[in-house]
Amino acid sequence: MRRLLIRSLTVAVAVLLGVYLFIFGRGYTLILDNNAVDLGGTRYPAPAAAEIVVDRRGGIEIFARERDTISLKGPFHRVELRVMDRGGKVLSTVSRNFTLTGSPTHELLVAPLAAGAAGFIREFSDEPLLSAPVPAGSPGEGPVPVPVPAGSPGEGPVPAPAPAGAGGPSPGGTGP
Amino acid sequence: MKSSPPFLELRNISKDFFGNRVLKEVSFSLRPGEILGLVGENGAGKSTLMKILFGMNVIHSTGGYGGTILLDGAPVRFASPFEALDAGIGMVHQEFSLLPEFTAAENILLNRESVTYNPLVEVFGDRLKTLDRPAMRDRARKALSRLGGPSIDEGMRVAEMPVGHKQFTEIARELDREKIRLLVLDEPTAVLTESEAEILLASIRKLADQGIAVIFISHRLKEVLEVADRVVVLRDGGLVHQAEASETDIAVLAEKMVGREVGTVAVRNRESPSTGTVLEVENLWVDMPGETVRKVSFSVRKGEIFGIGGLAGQGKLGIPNGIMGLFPAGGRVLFEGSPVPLGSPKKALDAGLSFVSEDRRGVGLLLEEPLDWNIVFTAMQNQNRFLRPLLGGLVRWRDDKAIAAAAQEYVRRLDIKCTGVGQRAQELSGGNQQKVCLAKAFISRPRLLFVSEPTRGIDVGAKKLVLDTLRMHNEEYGTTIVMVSSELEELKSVCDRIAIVDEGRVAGILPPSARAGEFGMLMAGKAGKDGNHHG
Amino acid sequence: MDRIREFIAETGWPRIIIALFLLSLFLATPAARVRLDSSISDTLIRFGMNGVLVLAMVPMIQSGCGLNFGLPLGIVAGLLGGVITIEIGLSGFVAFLAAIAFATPFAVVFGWGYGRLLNRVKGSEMMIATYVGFSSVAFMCMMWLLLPFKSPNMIWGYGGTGLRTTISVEGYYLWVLNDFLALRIGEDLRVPVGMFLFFALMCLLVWSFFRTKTGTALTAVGSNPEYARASGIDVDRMRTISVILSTWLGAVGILVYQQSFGFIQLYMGPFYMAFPAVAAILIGGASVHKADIPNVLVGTFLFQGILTMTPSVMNSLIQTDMSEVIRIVVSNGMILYALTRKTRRAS
Amino acid sequence: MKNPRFTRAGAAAFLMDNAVPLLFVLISAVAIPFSGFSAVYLIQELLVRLARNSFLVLALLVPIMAGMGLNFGMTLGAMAGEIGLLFVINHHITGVHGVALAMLLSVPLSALVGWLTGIVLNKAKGREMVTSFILAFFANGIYQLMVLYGMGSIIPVGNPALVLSRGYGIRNAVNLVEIRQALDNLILVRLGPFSIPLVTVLVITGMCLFILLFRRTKLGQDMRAVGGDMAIAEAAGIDVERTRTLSIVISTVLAGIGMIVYLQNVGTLNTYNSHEQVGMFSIAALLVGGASVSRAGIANVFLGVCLFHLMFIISPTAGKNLIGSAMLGEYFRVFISYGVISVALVLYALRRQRGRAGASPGETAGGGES
Repeated sequence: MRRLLIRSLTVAVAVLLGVYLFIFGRGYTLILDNNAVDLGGTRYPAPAAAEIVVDRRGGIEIFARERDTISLKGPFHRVELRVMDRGGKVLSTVSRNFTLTGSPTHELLVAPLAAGAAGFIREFSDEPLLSAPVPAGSPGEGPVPVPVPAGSPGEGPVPAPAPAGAGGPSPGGTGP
Repeated sequence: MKSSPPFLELRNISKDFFGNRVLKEVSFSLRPGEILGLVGENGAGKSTLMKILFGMNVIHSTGGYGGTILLDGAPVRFASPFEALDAGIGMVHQEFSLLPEFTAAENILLNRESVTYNPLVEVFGDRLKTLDRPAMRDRARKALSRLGGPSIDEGMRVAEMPVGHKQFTEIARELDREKIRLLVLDEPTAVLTESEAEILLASIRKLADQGIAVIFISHRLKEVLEVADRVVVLRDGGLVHQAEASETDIAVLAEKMVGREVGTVAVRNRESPSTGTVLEVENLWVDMPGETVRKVSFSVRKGEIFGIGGLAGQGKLGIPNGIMGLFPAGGRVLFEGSPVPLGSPKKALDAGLSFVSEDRRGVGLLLEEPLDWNIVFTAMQNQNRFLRPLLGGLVRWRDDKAIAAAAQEYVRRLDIKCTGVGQRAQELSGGNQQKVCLAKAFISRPRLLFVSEPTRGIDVGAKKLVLDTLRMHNEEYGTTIVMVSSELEELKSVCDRIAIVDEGRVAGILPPSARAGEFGMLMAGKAGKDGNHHG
Repeated sequence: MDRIREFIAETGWPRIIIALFLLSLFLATPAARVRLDSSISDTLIRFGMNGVLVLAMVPMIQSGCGLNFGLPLGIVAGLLGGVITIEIGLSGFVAFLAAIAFATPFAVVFGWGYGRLLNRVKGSEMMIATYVGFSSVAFMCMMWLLLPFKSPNMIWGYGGTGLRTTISVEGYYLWVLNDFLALRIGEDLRVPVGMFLFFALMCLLVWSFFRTKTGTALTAVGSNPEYARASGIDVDRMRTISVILSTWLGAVGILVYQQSFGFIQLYMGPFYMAFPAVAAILIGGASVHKADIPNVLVGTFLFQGILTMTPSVMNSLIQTDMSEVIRIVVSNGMILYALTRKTRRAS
Repeated sequence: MKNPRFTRAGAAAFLMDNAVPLLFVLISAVAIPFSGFSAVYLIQELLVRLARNSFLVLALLVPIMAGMGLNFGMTLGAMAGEIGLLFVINHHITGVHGVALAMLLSVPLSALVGWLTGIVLNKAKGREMVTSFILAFFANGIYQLMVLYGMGSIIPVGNPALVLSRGYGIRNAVNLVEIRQALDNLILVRLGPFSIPLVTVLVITGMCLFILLFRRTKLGQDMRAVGGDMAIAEAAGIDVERTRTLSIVISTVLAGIGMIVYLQNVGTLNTYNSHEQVGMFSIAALLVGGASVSRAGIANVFLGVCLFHLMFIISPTAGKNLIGSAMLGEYFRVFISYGVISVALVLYALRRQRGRAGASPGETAGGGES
């Protein structure tokens, strides 16, 4: 009985750990957008320049009509926005907490944030602008994998040609 | 303690395998600390009795047994050997069941290791408990010292041990159980030297003094009388003799062990042919596992049927297997005056010898091939018969017609029951398979034929047919036959002379008319006789 | 009902399923708008070109050496025969025969050594055979680079050393068997009669070998080595003979394959070639220790049939080319089934 | 019992038992000067390889203990690990969280396939190796069916970076940039010219400790007994089949985790052949370390990984500098990988044969005189 309890507890802990990792390990791309936006009928103008600090990690300077991206991990974050003029003089500072869930890509709208309005975070779904954060140099995609018999462990091309049967005039069926 | 009442009682134990009665109303009892010598030929029912006592699966799967076993007055019926073990009954088998790579301690405590708790157990179960090696060594040491005997290092790997130590380790394994009250020892001295055997017997006495009852199974009657308090003799599944060891002697036991009531056995009675020696065997040794031949010499006369008997495991089967080149062998074998090279079946066959193996299914037959193949194969391969030339003799093909015809001939002569010569050998009954083996030997027209256990595992009617066939072949064609069998009556009914093999040597050669007691004495182990009766 | 059950028990579920699958593929050709005649034609050609390779399984299985996973060794011998022929520059039917002739000594020597090795590792033949095959292919990879071949049709053009990975046999022995007496029925149905004749000849050769004294002894060795030994047979010698024969058939098999395929594939080409052949004979009803010519014919037809039909039919039915995966699952599943089946001769 | 030629016989036995590692040391000693690599480079490379591969090789030890030989079925565990990684990549779980989650997910999956493998292998006693070898191929087919056809069509895949352009099926090569070396770089210790991935090293050390402790458990002892003689173990009341299955389950689970350790270091997942290569190279490495099919220890693992990968690093350049062909070096190492497994298998089979032959006849005859 005790053992059953401990076992169930272990499974529960494993599941909870999984959930924790799933939520707090999740990576998000946050697009910092310093454009004027209409939000709930109000138009927020873009500040001339701003410095954004997310989770106390280095500041990013962003001018009006500019965009930038940063990578974040987990759902809970804090943003500090220093609104500046063209000369770089800090006019005001805003700090806000925000939460990320759902889509892996979100937008942080600088204009409403500078104005202290809510709703400065929204899911990003503008396909044409940024299709997906494709990692640089995503390797090619052959439609059908060619089973390669042997090669170096995990790096370098395999010296050998693919086994017979891949694309020959009359494949002999020679794979395993 | 020996005056205390019996704790184990076997009442009217009976057992039959498929209508074949192997145990008939056997009853005896055992007191704590008593040593019971259990004596009997192969097939007398000793091992079946022990299997019943241990609740082995073979017994249950063949319809259980009759009678009752009472333990402390209450009837018990063990469903598995593990229940018997739990009840305090332990058994040491003839073959070692030790893991060579394990130490003595690890073997003694196999699957009963001392363990200590660790937290992983809560998640992964008891098997994740840590072994408590010091405690294991202690327990092993205690079990070994309980037995007395040589001092065995419990940390030594079994592979490095001399054979005697292995036997002690094996027994100590049973002694580790706290509850052990009965120990069954099956031929425990078979692998030991004489001095080692002495020590073991002393240890057994020591165990008995601690209140552990022992059933001591051995064919060495002298040892049995030396160590046992009481002796029980089984013959043909029945208890034929029970006596205090002090009130009986070897001769009586030997007589009881092999003796048959007069009149049941038709002894062969004819003038032994004396036309000179055809086979001479000198100092033969054969390394056949379980049937080691140590040093055997005998000679066979032309035209006779020479019998070789003895208990299982004593080496009688090794003799034909060694001469026919199936197992490593040495010594000198002369056939018709010229030496037969050992170690090559081909050369033995070419010399005119032939062999019907005791291992019918393993060596004797091509189970998955048709009958006719089985019969002619040896002759075809060694005598180039049943072949027909093709392409002007460039290739020789099997002559399927001639093969079928020859096989048909033997099917008729030996009365082999089959659907046709194309039938697969595995589909035949045991008796008919044996006849196929005989046909295979006959067809190559041997001048000397070894027949090993020709009636093993076949029913009574077929037995007679097989023996008649052998006798007929001997008389009609003058083929010399050497017949090896565990069944003494069978040998007596067919042979002109019978050699008894014991512990890898010929203990003596007797005429078939000799008294049962004389045969018994020859089988009764080294100590049972005064000297070799070389023939 | 009992007879059906008996039939199923005798044939084995996997083979029935595979046969039904193939049948349904043929039946589905109209629905898939695949031409039946060209499908049959393809199946026949592939049946012919792979048949001898599958036949190479028979001697070793029959002598108890198990499934010949070491087939690549024979193939390597065949490849040597092929490249030597091209190096010399023979062409036509003569070239094909010459290739076999050149391959033979290699096959015999390789087979002899391989047989000797297998005799010393009885009981673990299959695993070791697999790795002997792999190692020999890997070793030959180095040899193809180092051997002093000169023919410009075979070596890397631009200053490279060694032989190319694929060498065309066009102008040497391309289609010498396929075109011999080839039968044209209608537009797309071609029957490579010459190749079938050659395959039949090989089958006949093996069949008659098993009728000789030696062949009989070999079968007995596979059926029960102890029986054979007690009958005066030199078991190891018989096993070695069977391995040599299997290796030689492997060499001939790859040459038949090449003359139809059109290319010699060197380097890692032969690496996995044993597996389809093993799978084919098992599908044909052979077990790990019993095989005969009908097993070869049925198995090759069923297996090659599936390999031919799945890409075309399945592709047009579900717009997905799953042939590769089906091939892997079917062939390895079949081998797995054979390995895990309880053998009667439990040792 | 004293052998007068004990020392010479002992030396010969030592040479025989360690022939493979000694041969590798020799090859490397000859080839290193020709490769032209500096010692610092080679050592750093070896450190990387050790961190990358050791865990996988360790996964092979448990079935060897249980007498089941080289577990070619570890490929199945590697596939489970890959599926864990695909899940993590699909959901953008990054960094060490991602690595941990992939491991966590791989465990039930590999336990399941390991259990199935155990059942299959129990049906093929005596030929576990060839069966697990074929099983790995078979499982690869099932894996392809699932990953190449099932994912993106039946199993939803949200991350477009994973999916082939045709709309379903996972790409041949998946970039693991989001978790790349997350474990290695968690704490990177610099030691002179070398950098050491401390966390990975700790994970591997923990694994070694586990193996050592496991050997001392009841289950470990049972596995040794089953590996020694199944019949004796059965007679002693050990559940042989269950014990064998458990050994495969443990091996498969470890292989799954090991695959993740491996891939987070490599940084790219070759969806359809990473696992196959990994099985082959792990087994070869273990054997190069002097292990046999029936006996292997932790020392064999590390020695093997070092020697085998040393040869892998140097052979192409050495081949190029020696004969002018890098290809030759590449083929040489492929040949060596297969060759070493062949040799180990042959040696094992020979030993098994000798064991079966039993006592020599001379001994028996001598025994007869006593």
